Amino acid sequence: MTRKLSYAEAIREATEQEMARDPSIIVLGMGVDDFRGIYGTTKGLVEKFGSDRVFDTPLSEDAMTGVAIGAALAGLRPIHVHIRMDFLLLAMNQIINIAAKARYMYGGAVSVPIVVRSVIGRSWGQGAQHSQGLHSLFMHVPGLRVVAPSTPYDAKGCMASALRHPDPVMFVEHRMVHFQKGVVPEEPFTVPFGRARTLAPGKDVTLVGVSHMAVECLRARSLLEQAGIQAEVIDPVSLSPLDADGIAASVKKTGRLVVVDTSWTFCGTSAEIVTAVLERTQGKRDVSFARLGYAPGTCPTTKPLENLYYPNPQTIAMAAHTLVKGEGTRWEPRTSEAPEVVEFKGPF
Amino acid sequence: MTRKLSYAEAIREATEQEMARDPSIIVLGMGVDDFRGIYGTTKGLVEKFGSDRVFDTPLSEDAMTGVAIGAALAGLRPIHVHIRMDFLLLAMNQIINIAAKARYMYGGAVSVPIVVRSVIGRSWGQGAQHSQGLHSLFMHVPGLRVVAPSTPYDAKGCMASALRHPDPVMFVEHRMVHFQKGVVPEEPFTVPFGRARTLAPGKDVTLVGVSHMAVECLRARSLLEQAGIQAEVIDPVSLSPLDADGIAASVKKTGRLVVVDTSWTFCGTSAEIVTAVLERTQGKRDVSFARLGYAPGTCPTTKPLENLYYPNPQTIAMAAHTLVKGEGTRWEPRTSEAPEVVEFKGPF
Amino acid sequence: MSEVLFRELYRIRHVEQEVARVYPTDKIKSPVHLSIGQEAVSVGVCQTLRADDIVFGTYRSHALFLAKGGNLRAMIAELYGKATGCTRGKGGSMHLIDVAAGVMGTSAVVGTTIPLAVGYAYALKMRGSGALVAAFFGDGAVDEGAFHESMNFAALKKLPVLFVCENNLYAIHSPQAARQAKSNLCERAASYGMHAEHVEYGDVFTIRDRTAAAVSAIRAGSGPRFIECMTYRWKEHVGPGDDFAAGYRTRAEAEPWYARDSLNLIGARLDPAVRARIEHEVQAEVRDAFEFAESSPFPGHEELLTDVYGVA
Amino acid sequence: MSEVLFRELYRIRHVEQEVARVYPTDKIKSPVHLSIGQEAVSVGVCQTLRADDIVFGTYRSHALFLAKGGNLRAMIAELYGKATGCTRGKGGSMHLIDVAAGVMGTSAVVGTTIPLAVGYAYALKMRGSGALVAAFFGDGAVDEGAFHESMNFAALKKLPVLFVCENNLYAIHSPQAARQAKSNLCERAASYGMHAEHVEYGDVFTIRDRTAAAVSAIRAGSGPRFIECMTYRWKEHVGPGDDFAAGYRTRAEAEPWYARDSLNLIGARLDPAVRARIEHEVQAEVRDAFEFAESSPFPGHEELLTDVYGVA
Ligand SMILES: Cc1ncc(C[n+]2csc(CCOP(=O)(O)OP(=O)(O)O)c2C)c(N)n1
Ligand SMILES: Cc1ncc(C[n+]2csc(CCOP(=O)(O)OP(=O)(O)O)c2C)c(N)n1
Ligand SMILES: [Mg+2]
Ligand SMILES: [Mg+2]
Repeated sequence: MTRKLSYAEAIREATEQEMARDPSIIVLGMGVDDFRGIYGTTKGLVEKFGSDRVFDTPLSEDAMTGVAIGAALAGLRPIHVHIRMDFLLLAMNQIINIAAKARYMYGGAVSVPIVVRSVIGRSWGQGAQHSQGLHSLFMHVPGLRVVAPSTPYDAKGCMASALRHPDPVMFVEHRMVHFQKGVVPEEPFTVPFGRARTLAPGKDVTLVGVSHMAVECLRARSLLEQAGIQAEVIDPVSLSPLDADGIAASVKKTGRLVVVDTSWTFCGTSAEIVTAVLERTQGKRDVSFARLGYAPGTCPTTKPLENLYYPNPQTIAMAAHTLVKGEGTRWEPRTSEAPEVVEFKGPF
Repeated sequence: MTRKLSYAEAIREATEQEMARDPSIIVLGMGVDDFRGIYGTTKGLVEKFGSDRVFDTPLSEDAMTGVAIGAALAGLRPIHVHIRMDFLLLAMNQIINIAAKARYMYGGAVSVPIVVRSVIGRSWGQGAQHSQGLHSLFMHVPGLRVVAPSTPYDAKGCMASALRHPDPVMFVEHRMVHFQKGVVPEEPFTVPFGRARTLAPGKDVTLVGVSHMAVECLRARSLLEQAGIQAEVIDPVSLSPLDADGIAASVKKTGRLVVVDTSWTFCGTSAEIVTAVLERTQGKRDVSFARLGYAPGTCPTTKPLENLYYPNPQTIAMAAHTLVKGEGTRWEPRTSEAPEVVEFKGPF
Repeated sequence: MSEVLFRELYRIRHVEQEVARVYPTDKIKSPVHLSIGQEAVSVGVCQTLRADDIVFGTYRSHALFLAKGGNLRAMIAELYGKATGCTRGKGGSMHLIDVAAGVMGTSAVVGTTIPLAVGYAYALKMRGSGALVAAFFGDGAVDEGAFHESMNFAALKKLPVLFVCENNLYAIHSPQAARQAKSNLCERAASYGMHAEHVEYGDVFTIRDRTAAAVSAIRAGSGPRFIECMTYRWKEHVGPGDDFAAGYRTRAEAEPWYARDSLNLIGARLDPAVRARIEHEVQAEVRDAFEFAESSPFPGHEELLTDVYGVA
Repeated sequence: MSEVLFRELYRIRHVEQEVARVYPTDKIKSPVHLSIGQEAVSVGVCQTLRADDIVFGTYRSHALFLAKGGNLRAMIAELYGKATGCTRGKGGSMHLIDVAAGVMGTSAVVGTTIPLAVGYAYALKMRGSGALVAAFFGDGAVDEGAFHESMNFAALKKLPVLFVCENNLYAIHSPQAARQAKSNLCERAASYGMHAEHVEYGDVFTIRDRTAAAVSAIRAGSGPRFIECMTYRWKEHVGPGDDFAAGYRTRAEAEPWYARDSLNLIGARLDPAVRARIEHEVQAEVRDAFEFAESSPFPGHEELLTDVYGVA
């Protein structure tokens, strides 16, 4: 059980194993069958399963989402892949008006078991329209499931779960976690939705990091150790359903919460996590909290501004430090840029 | 200064006055020039300003949003009207990827002063796809302004502000507030964005109601009076920018907050308002809070379930009562359904 | 054969007239978009379909639902918001479905079911099923990008889809010319490499026969086909009334359509006794459906959040 | 005239070759989509445009930006992420703009600028300006619903728009035939009632002359027109390298395009002295632009959140 895979390989493996198990699974999306294979995540699938089950599509996000839903109504299990989450903005009508609602508005007569994969871009000048984390938009809408695992293990297990799930699943991948490596069992397994994962234990403050920010929170935790602070790092893994009870249990222990999202904070995932935790702690435990995310603006391409745009281990650690030690204390840990961000050169 | 207008009339008047003032304002959207005139809000405009400035469009929400943006880049000020907010799901790409970002991603070289009007449906079996309040989705994205006034006065003033504003403004109207009547000055005036309005004073609990829920909060306030509870009712009016300081000032006084949204609570406006308030009160004032909104599911058409789907004066008052009197206390005020909901028979 | 068509047409007409009659009582608390005047399209097309063929429609799908064999009682109960409705009272008139009859969904958002139909057809083709999918939509839906994207993909993959455009000249109150540069929808369809048919006068026999030819071709593997059926909506866009007073159209425009109404034309040619018998039978069936709806229970409060999610 | 065209073509080619040369240094930290091989389309079209005409483009718009008169220094500085860039370093290669030159925007999301162009044209027409808008997009953008909706509305309102499809046969690695039922884009355009032209071999003179005719017609009030220019991308979809090894296309496919490259053909016909002078001048200008970019400052930290909102 020490075999290591990258996150991208883990997704590929889960997809391949599930497709072998279940002939109703199909994969569609621009470029899923080309030589790049969506950063390797779909590589080899067309050779193995044929072009009926793995196919390229026109640049038609709206209709192709509808096509995936229609195929699901007919009993298939489509995985629809988007190399940038930003392009989902063309597919909102089908996802929200149809996929999310079909089961209910048709009185339980149908299921729409589609998996919509999309990749959040970052680094190397992705800019305004190639860097958005839009998971909050989907979390808001009942009928959808939203998962955003950060480890190769959870990537594989969540993909398997998604491909056995009765509801539409928004599967959110961050381009910078594709490169993460970790132990992944070879045999198929599932990771249940709605359970947060404690990535590292601690007693002084709870750091909740979404997707790539879970990786950055782990780095922040190391920095905080230098200041004698023990941070518990939690990856929600699944955003809807959200394991608010699990996160709140940690916060009841630490009394402090920092939520770090790979998106904007305003009216987003971090607001939900804060609120959901405080709903469970109010009247029981005093909690101080902070939320971090993209700077409240559009994403710049130039490196110096891009560096400021994202939370990083330093800013995360400083926010946690302030909660633990109080407003007055100044502390600025040394840190270096995340290797996956430094090394990334595309292809976009 | 006692002239009364309905909310729909107030919007029409503001539009007409601003169009007379500024020849760059145009109005487009399906049905803006027909005999119904979008519930009366655009009635008479085509006769007065001509069909170049007021025109019907194809059923092409995506491209027509782009057309509005393109016209704005050329110096016009389009008002793009949608009779249901649900249809904006077809326009997300242009609104979020272009309108929200153009100024920044073009380094300040351009402005996109469009006003996107949309109506939230309710009652009379609007159902899954004609009842969504999707303002939270737009609040999440920097570069957009989102307003959702609840009174005729604010409707007129916000529309005038929107039509003088340099940024894209999402103007959210609830079909059930179109019927509200109130005093509205005849001469043009503006209501600044980013300032919440206290609709009624109180000291025991702060009720924040979004759009139609502000009306319902006022009714809840009357019920609470029967229990000797004085509720302060706040209408945020503008959701982005949000007057978090103003709302927090009330909560610092009352120590209790109930946020009621005309949408889902999960990852939505109510989570943001709670978080923004608690960010300002933490460490200063103990606050207990609750949030209410649509039931966490898809909207049903049948009346008995639709009645359960929405917060109402009774459920709002009960939530506030629990905050004030504690968990153990049972209190169930009598209330009747909102007249605007009972009377509504369409046209949808 | 005329008897069958008459029965089908009359049944739909009568159901909708009953809906219109009941409507002012407010027992049907939901927008209804009546097909009165347009029945021949659904009936003509569905006559040529097999039981295992699939249809998708719009919010204006009472006619389609019934023509494809959807359960009448479940439909009326649905309009009444009852638990016995085809969506358990949760969807209403705009979201009719009957999986057993192959009515796989209707939607209140214009154009959204077109790609669903195409995706369903993809699955059918992949499975080698001989069935096909008919996608019904209005002239307004053609304005939407989803129409273009769906036509392209269906043609690209040679999918077994029949695109049925019910062109009633208006989208709500907007005439086609206020929305489309040209009214040449068949030419548009042909530009995707798709065989396209135009049926001018909404005659049920013509629609049936042209569809039959298209359906044979599709089953033989021709790929998708397009049929545009001109028709006319007699009632207001939504609701049970007339709307000639509104000014966006004239009664004079409607009159030729009344004159060429397939139901009346066929009815006039039928043996009066046969006609009376059919009408009588249909009326009894419809009366039963309304009584069923009236007497059915509303869904219980515990149903508010059932079927939002499936059981994982 | 050949001299002008040569200079334009060479200038763009040389700029992009310099971008490719610098790229491995990682000074340009941003995706770049090179137009090398496709310059003739932008140059041919823009030769016929007035200074007050407007263009909209895609993420692959270096050529268009320069052909329409965009500021070269500001463009290179933008690729370098500098404060002197045309978007102050905030947009990069995919979001070039030059309001003074009428380059009103480019976008990383395929198809999104087509409706912007149409809306801009609406404003121009409403104002009675004699100017027009040219909307540039690739063969991939035609797949999008926005294309259809935009064509329809432009034709409906007879707007002064020239739709320019740069058909380079691929969208990333997908050939047109993997995405479109038919390659008859002109027929598609014509179905909206729009005059449509197909230019087979990417020759700059042909493109210029056909565009000139289209532009005159549009100015005379013909409404929108469509021109499809066949062309070929020499480099990989994004980035500075070749990609024939990837297997999705062959060098043999590219070779005829190398042979018919307008830049080479015109260059070969020019007086060598003239040619050398032009090349020399352009090289100096380009060198200056890169030096300008290199020596310009990055935007300061205080710029992170400027221009998210305007001043109300
Ligand atoms: C995407 C979308 N835009 C707008 C509407 C509002 N709307 C409802 S019906 C309709 C007209 C549709 O016309 P058509 O497709 O011709 O169908 P018909 O009603 O004539 O049967 C419109 C615009 C909608 N429901 N969905
Ligand atoms: C809406 C959208 N979908 C997908 C992509 C990913 N993508 C980037 S470029 C491209 C191909 C576009 O092809 P084409 O329009 O022919 O332009 P070309 O690159 O050939 O110049 C795709 C699919 C995108 N940027 N936007
Ligand atoms: Mg119609
Ligand atoms: Mg191309």
